[in-house]
Amino acid sequence: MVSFSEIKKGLFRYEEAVGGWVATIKSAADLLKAAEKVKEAGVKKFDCFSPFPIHGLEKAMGLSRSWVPFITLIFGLSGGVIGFLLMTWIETSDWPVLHGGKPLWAWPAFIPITFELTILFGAFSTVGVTLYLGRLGKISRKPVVNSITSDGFAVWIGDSIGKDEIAKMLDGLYDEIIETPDPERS
Amino acid sequence: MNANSEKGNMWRSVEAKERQKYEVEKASPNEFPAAVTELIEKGFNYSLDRKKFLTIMGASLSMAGINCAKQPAEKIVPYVFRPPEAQPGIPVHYATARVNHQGVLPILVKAREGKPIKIDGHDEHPVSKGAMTADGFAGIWELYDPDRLKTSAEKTSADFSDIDTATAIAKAVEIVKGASNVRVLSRASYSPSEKKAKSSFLRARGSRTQVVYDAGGNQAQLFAGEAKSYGSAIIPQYRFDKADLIVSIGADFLGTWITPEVYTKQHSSRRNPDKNMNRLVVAETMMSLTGANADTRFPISAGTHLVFALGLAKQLLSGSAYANNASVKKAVAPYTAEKTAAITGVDATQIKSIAKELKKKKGKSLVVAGGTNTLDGDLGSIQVVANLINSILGNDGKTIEHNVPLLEKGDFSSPAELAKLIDDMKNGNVDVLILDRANPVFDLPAESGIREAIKNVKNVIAIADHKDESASEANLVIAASHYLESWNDGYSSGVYSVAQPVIRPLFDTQSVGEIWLQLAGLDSNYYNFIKDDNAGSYLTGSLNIAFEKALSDGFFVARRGGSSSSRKFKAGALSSIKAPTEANSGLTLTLYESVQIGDGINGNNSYRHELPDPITKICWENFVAVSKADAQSNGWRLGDLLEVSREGRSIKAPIYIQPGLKDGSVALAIGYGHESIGSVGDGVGANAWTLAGFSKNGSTFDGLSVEIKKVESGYRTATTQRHHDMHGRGLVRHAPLSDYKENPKAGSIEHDLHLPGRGLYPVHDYSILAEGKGTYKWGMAIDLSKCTGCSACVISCYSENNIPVTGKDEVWRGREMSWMRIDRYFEGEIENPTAHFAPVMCQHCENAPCENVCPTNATQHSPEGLNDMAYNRCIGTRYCSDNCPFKVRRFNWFEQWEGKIADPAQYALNPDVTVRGRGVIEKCSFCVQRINEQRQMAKSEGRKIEEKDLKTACQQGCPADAIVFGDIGNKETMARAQWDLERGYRMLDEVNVHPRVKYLTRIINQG
Amino acid sequence: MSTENVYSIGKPDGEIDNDILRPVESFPTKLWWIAFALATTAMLVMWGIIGYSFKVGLGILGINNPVAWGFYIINFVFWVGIGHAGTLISAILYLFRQRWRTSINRAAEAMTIFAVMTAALFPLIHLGRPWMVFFIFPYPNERGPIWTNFKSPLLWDVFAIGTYFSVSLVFWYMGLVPDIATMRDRLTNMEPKTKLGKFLLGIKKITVRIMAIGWVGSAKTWLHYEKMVMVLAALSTPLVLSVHSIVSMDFATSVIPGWHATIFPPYFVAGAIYSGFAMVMTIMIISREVFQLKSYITMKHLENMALVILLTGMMVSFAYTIEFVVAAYSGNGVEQYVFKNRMGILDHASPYAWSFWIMFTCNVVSPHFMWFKKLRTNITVLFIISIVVNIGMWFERYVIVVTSLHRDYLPSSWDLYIPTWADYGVLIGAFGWFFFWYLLFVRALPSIAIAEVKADEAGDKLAKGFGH
Amino acid sequence: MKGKALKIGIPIFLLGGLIWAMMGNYPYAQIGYGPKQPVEYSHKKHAGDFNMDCQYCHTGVTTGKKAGVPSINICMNCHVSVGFKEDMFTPLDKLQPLHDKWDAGESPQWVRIHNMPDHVRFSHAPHVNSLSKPGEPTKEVCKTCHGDVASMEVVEQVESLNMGFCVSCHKEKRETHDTRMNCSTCHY
Repeated sequence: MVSFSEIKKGLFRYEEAVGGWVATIKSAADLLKAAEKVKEAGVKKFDCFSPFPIHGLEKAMGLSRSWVPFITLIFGLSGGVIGFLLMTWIETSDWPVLHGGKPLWAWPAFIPITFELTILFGAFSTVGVTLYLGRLGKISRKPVVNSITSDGFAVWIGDSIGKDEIAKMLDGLYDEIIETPDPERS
Repeated sequence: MNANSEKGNMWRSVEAKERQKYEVEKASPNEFPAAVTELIEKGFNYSLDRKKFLTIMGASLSMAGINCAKQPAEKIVPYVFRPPEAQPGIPVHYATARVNHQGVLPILVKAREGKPIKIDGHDEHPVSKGAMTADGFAGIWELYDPDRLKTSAEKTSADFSDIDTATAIAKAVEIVKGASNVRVLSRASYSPSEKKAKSSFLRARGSRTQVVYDAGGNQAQLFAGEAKSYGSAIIPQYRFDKADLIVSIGADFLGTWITPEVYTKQHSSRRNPDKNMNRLVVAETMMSLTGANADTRFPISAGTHLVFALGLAKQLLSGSAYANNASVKKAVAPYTAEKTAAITGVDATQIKSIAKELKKKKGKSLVVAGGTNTLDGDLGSIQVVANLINSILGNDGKTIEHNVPLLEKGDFSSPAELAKLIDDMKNGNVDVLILDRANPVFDLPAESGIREAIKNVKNVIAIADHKDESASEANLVIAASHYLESWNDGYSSGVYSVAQPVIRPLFDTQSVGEIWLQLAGLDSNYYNFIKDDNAGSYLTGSLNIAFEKALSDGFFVARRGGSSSSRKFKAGALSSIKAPTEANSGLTLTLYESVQIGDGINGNNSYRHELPDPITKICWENFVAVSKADAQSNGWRLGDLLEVSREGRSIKAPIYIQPGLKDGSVALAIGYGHESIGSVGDGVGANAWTLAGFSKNGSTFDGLSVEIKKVESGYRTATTQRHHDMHGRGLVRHAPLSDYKENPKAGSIEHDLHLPGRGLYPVHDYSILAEGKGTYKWGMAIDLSKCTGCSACVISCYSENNIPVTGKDEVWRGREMSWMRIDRYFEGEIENPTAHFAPVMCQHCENAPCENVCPTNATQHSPEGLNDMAYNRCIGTRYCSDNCPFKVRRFNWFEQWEGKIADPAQYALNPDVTVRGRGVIEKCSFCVQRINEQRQMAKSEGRKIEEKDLKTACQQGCPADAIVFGDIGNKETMARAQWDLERGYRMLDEVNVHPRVKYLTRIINQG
Repeated sequence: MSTENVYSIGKPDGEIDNDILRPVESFPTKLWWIAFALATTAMLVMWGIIGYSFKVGLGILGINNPVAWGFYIINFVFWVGIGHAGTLISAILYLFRQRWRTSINRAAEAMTIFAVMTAALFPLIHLGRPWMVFFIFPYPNERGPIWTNFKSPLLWDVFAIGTYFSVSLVFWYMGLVPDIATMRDRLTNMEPKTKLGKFLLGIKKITVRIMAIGWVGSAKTWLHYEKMVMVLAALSTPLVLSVHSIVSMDFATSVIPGWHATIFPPYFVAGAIYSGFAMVMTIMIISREVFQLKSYITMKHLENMALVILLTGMMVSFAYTIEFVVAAYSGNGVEQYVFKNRMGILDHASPYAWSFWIMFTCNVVSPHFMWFKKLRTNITVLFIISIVVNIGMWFERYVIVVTSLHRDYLPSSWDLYIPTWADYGVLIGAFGWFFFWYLLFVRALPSIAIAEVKADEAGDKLAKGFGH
Repeated sequence: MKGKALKIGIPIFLLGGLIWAMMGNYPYAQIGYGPKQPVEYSHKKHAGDFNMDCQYCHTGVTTGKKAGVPSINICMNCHVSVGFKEDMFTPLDKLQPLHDKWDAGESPQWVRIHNMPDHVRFSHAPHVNSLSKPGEPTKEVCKTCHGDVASMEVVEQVESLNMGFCVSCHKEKRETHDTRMNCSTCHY
């Protein structure tokens, strides 16, 4: 049995990579190592960027598992229940109608629609919550490095620590460290 | 100008007995007094109203979803004086009669807002007892036929120009005055007044002026035969209800012969297996309705009806009063059982056995013969033989009542006179020829040469309702009214009927009576003429009161018939008879009358054409019926178009392979093939009179030897039923009487023994869920022993429920709209099969498959067990129709009404039934409009519906009383009684749909 | 670890982008234009016919009283079937960690979307009063309110198809987002020569930017995203099975012999996958030839699909057999008659036996060629069979709908079904409509899931990397 | 800030509008439709001030489907003697058109106000009879659908008279008045 705090922790949000430094990395393997290092260095605000999901990265970054499926479960079930109750109410009390000698509450006939509604609600809630947690929809957002969506990898460090400290931290893993413009400050 | 108007106050309904005064003239300057109430403004001009109504209908149908969207502002035009019984929305019934060349048909006309919308049988009539045929019901559309003459016409130079009828008549009078040699060619008339009016015209011009002919020949043949054999030209009353054994030789008395509706009622009254059931034996060539209903049927070769009769007579002769009569002996001598068998193709032993049966039933049997299909060129010969047989059996006076005949004073002229007239016309000896509702060019055998002859007549005056083949040859066409528009009277089987107009003439027409009065130079008030000069000789008591009564009742019984002494048979009549002495070789044709078209005088009625032929289920066509063997030997297949030719004349018609037709025999229906009768009838089928023979002894319709060749294949014949085999599914169940006597459930088949039990759901109990107290449980029982398949119910349903006609192509596609159809199946070997009929309409299944699958709730079940159909909720998925095991649901593939019906056809629509638009499903509703009307009345009077008040259209239409509808939840009702009979079964009960229609197994009396 | 290497492409990520995005970023070829023109014409013809039938009524079709459902419903079932492979590949194969799916799932999903779009067209246009279609949605209205009949399989269809379409659409789009982001960032360093080019590029840039909904490949987003894909896959799997089961219930819950069969749901699902995979194969074979994607869609992919076709083909054949066995065993004369009538083994003519035998040869016989490696690795053979199978599957629906309806319980109501020009027009037009969208898709969006391919590639490298 | 307002406001507005429309509040619902009639007949005067019973003119209301618009002779029962100017000969201007029609032997063409779609069947008799209580004037029953006509100078439609209107009443009176809820009650 999982505690709600855990679930809450599993619903962490994306934070904008503004301010601080971005270190570009050569390969996925390096990125894993880099993430490890940054985590060990105890950096609070940091994030990794890659063109594709990398297995083990969340462990390396020390992120807790995503609890999106929990939302799916809740909405899915409620969708099914709402649908079934609605049909029951309509067919039995609001306007009872005789169909081919079937009882008014012909529950087996309600099952397909109940099922479909479960799926519908589940799926849309899942997508919705993902968009929300991933803060997707902010189309003005730019990638930290342009090549990220093609073949580049990068680590963003938001904490206020010096460039060379970062260089030390990621010794040999990065090829350059760029300062990211912070709209607030500039 | 028109008698009806002043005499409007005479109109009566059987319901409203007390007398009220119409102020028709005051009501409005318009033609339709009652029509104006509560009708949209456009209605004021009759040429628009209902059509506009339909436009709005169409609109609102398509706007049903957004229910009351803005509708065009409608106007309400009330009466100036409202006659108390004319309450808007409440129908008025008028008792009247259809008097025409076929005889007198007592009818009850239902009128709404002054417009007749339905014709029904007159239940109170002593003879007809409310019996009707499809032919009778179809009359309503003839009244509203858009192609009817709207006014008279005169031929100036080449083509016609319209003139109003009054002038036309005046002109006619002028023409006749001047002319020396005036002749009248007309169809029979059974209206005393009409005859009298006419005779006062003829008197001045000698007896031979008028020639009356019979296109179909049924009646002329009977009159002639009776005259020869008993001396008086009458048509006796055949009492099929009194006979235990009926032998019919070619006479289709259940379908087309003389008065089929009456005969059907009488016959069916004896088809109850629980009470001394009668037995019907039929010998005929083409399978007729009667033959299809026979307990035993003998297919005989074309042209041998007379031989069969003689053969039968010979068998019966020994030991009878006529045994030693020389001329009788001489006549029947050649026709030994073997000889007869050789010629007719019937088994000799069968002839003997029938004779034996007849001998057992002396005085309790009835032998009828005749009909178009037996006319062999010697008018009445077969009747003479039939009469001989009846006299031998002593049926005359018992099962044949002659003291009060069905029709008397048959005014038919002899074939010789007709031939003479045609000669005179050819030689130009006729100055003026008046055609009284006669269409000789169409319905006289082409051999008579009438087509050429009529061209040599200087002046042809046609009294007609259509510009038909003959009328278009005329110089002057006088437009005659429909029988629902005109006063008339009729006399048949001792009953005097007064026919009252139910609506003023839609067009500038006059009733035939008026026209003749004027031609005779008398006062044109036909109403007075009927009342003062004629009624008196039939009515008893004070004329005024008696006439009033006759008017409100629709009839007055002048003389009562009954059994009487038998007449003396004149054996001399037999001397002239010549019958074939050996079997005919090659293909031999017999022409017959079809149930739906008859002699074709109403050939412009689309509903008649849409009604499938009861036997072959083919519509919009007549066809060449051939036997399977002939088809195979000649390499003909279904879908071929054949050319039938005789003596240089030929017609083309599609093939139909008719089971139960003797090899070498070919059959073809008359009445089709109009060239100019109207937009509907023109070019439908082929005119079979082209092939008929004509001589001064009478026309030949039977035993014509013909050549047939195939001219085209892949011809599309419209039919409503393509399969004739029941595949042993026990749909129409039947059992011999003997079996039934032992086991009342005889005929039921094994699979009802293991009916499925409950399915996923518990069985629904309607008696419990029925809302409220004043509830009913509607159900129907159909007795297949009584049902003859005559299709009267189908037409009645068409008329009641605004069912559209779709036309040949759509029927061919399988898109006919009929809410109820008559399934016809053949069983047994193809040479002589048994035919079975079953009327199938929506079965209102308690577990209706259609309801479960409709996504929009357009069809659902009423607590009373009706399968409701809400057209305006239907979106047309057609899933219900797919899932209907009976396939009784019809889909509107195209718009059937809006812009499709020509004025004034829209008046025939029943305002109580929604006119369906395009794209919705429709089906039988058990006439829910009638149920609701009764329910509303009952409710407002705080009582329950009484069974006598409520009849479905089909029940009302059934002359055989085979259909019973009612509250099967109530132990007292007739419906319940029938429903509970052990004979009953539900069609496709194994599908577990629990229909609310029960069929009673057909019991066949195999003697 | 050899299984992984079979599919590994062994190109740097940049290369992969270039290969896959080539059709999207280059100007359409003549071949494409011809195909597109054909598709569009067919589509327009279809819309013309549909418009006409809206105007005058469904009478222009061949359907009649016993056979009230014809080509329209046949096409509907056919296209829904086609629409099953996509979701199956992207969902079920995903859950089974079938790596070979990555190169084909994007195209397959797209195919699903368009197939369902095509299918969804037919229930609408086959209505007698399509303008009243809103009657089938249960919403509070001023008519009582009168609701819909929740017991009707047609209503189940509405929900099933609706859910299926929307879920697959979302699933597909979410899958596209990272790749669209790739497109977005590639466009930034693209320089148009002409003024028009500049304008068009501007538009393209904006649309792509919007569609990419600000994706920047953050690990945090990836984490949720991965979960979402997994959940959607898990939801789509039962969904895809339910959809065709429910479609089959349109027939299975009826009382008509030949429809009234409990085996229909699994039978239809198998058939759907069967036809779906055949369609995917047809399209894949074409596109790998046309867009030089041979290194991504390898022989191995096609071979796997061929095996799936063989398997499902045998399942379908089994279902056919069962149907006949049940009919024979049922002791129900009507049922038995219908199946005899299908095969044409009656004492009298059965006008639609030919359709059954076409179906039989195409669906039961043809897949068995796949047993032979020689044949199932031969492009031509695969291409022909994949098309033959779809012909067969179309006729399967023809057999079910037409032969069952045209002779049911009462011989009196038996009749023929003769399609008209309108039926054929719409049949062809439907393909036009489908390919119209598919052709647009291959020009506008990456037809292979770039990110997933990269991920798999990286997976190989990492595996090696951790080796030492 | 403004962006947010739009983001939330627009969908809410659209959704609200949709529901509002669904509940049958169409801008074109017939409520309030009261056209000008050929004769300025005042129900207020007759039914209200003179307190005549509805059935004096609408005779069919308890016996038939249609309540019936009175035939002109019913008007004339009184108006041969009342409604004239001082000179006792010339009718009041309002009544002039009535007299003209009467003399011409025609009927005025009234404009229909309460109008059902053609696929709906409504019969007055059962409704009026089952709703009217003994000793109570008919108008009490008529009010249910036609509103208080007795107080209207020009009659206008007060109820939507759409299916919902009928059904709601049939629903609540299911027990008391044995009303029926299936299609064929009104549609056939």
